Amino acid sequence: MNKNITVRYFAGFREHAGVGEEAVSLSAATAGDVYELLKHRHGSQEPLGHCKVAINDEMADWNTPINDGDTVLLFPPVAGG
Amino acid sequence: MNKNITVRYFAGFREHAGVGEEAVSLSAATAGDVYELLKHRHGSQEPLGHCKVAINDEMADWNTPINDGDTVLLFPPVAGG
Amino acid sequence: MRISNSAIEPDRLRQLLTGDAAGACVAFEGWIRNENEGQEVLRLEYEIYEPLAVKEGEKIIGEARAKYPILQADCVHREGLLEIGECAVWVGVTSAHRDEAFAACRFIIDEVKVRLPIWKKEYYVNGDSGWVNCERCAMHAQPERKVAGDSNVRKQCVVS
Amino acid sequence: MRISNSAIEPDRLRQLLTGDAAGACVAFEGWIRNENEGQEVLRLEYEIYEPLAVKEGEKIIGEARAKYPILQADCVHREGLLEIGECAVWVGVTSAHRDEAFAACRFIIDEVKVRLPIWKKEYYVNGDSGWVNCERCAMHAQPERKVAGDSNVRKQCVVS
Repeated sequence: MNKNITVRYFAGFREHAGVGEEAVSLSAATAGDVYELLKHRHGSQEPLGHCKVAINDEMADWNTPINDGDTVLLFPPVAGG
Repeated sequence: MNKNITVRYFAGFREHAGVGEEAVSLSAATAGDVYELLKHRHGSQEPLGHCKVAINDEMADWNTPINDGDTVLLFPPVAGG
Repeated sequence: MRISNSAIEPDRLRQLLTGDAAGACVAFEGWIRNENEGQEVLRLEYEIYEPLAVKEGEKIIGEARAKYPILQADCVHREGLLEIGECAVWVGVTSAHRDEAFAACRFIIDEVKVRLPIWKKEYYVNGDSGWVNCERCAMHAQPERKVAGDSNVRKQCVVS
Repeated sequence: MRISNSAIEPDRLRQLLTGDAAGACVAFEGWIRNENEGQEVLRLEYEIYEPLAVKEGEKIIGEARAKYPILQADCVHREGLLEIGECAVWVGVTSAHRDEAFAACRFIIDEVKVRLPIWKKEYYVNGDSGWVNCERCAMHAQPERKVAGDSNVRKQCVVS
């Protein structure tokens, strides 16, 4: 069953998607599924382990379950400092 | 044979001697001898290894030979910072 | 933890950490330098997701406090376009003795660099640009550059 | 390496280390704190033999440059009477990456504290005073205090 979620893209992901945020309907069980199913949007070949994810403004794991109405933030590899 | 040297005292040594500098005549072969022979002036019971010595404004070892006319600086244990 | 749109003022920030019990203060500053991995850098752009950067930064500072007996600690990170020589990040720590201040300052900057949702885009003298640390991010985004030798999508190391 | 009779200005000193190749700046400050080994400290007095302190300080900075690939390094130490909260010593190091700046800054302050001809006298709230690190220095200098329990001639550790 598809879930209606909001996805936010950052940095290179945002540049590739051409938008910072969009509403999508996906058959995703986990955050990792969202990343995989949206490869055509964020365009990244990075392994999951290089990237991070947050759900509803909380840092999450790639195997965190996704619920209808969630906002999923897809973070490319970070580089602070 | 005695050597005529100038001795300079610092910090606690100076406070004990009551002077920062004095001319002395000592039968001292090394800097260590100067320290030992002037115990009644600097008043210190510190082992030599805790203290430092300079001769004519160069850091020296306690076994550095003393020459007539040298200026010997006796340094109590240091505590910078 | 704070994200700043204007120049970081290390002197003012350090003064906020003072206290009569503090005997040591260690401060780290990350400055924009003119070179990375052999390419001349013109300027940098930091993109930050502020809500989580602040939350995660506070968490890191809390971890530092739990790990080391320090007195005060703070971190400020710049956002937006920065020129060579500008301060991108400041970390300051005070403690009674210097061991803890050095260790905690190092811990905070190390964690900030790998955990905060902050991305850095380098603009090079040769006209290229690229997101640091992002080897295969959005590989299809700029096909004309891929043809030109992938110079902007290679693995890049952190600036400082 | 410089000895200063007036307040150390970390902000001004740090600006002297800037350069386009610098990606990291680590600064250490030693502050006068209000307590040492359980005794309340009122103020401190630093006595310095400047000619050799400067010479030895320059040597330490040279050793740091030989040991670590750093860009700039400097150290300033205060002399005379200092109040709680004042900055007694400042060490600043810049380098391309942060590893070297942290390591060299730590190396310099560690060496400065044990090698420079600098002595520190603490003045306590209870009226006593004592030269730090000088357990048996001039033991006969203050016999009235020896009788009162040797509180001012015990082994003392370095402030920060």
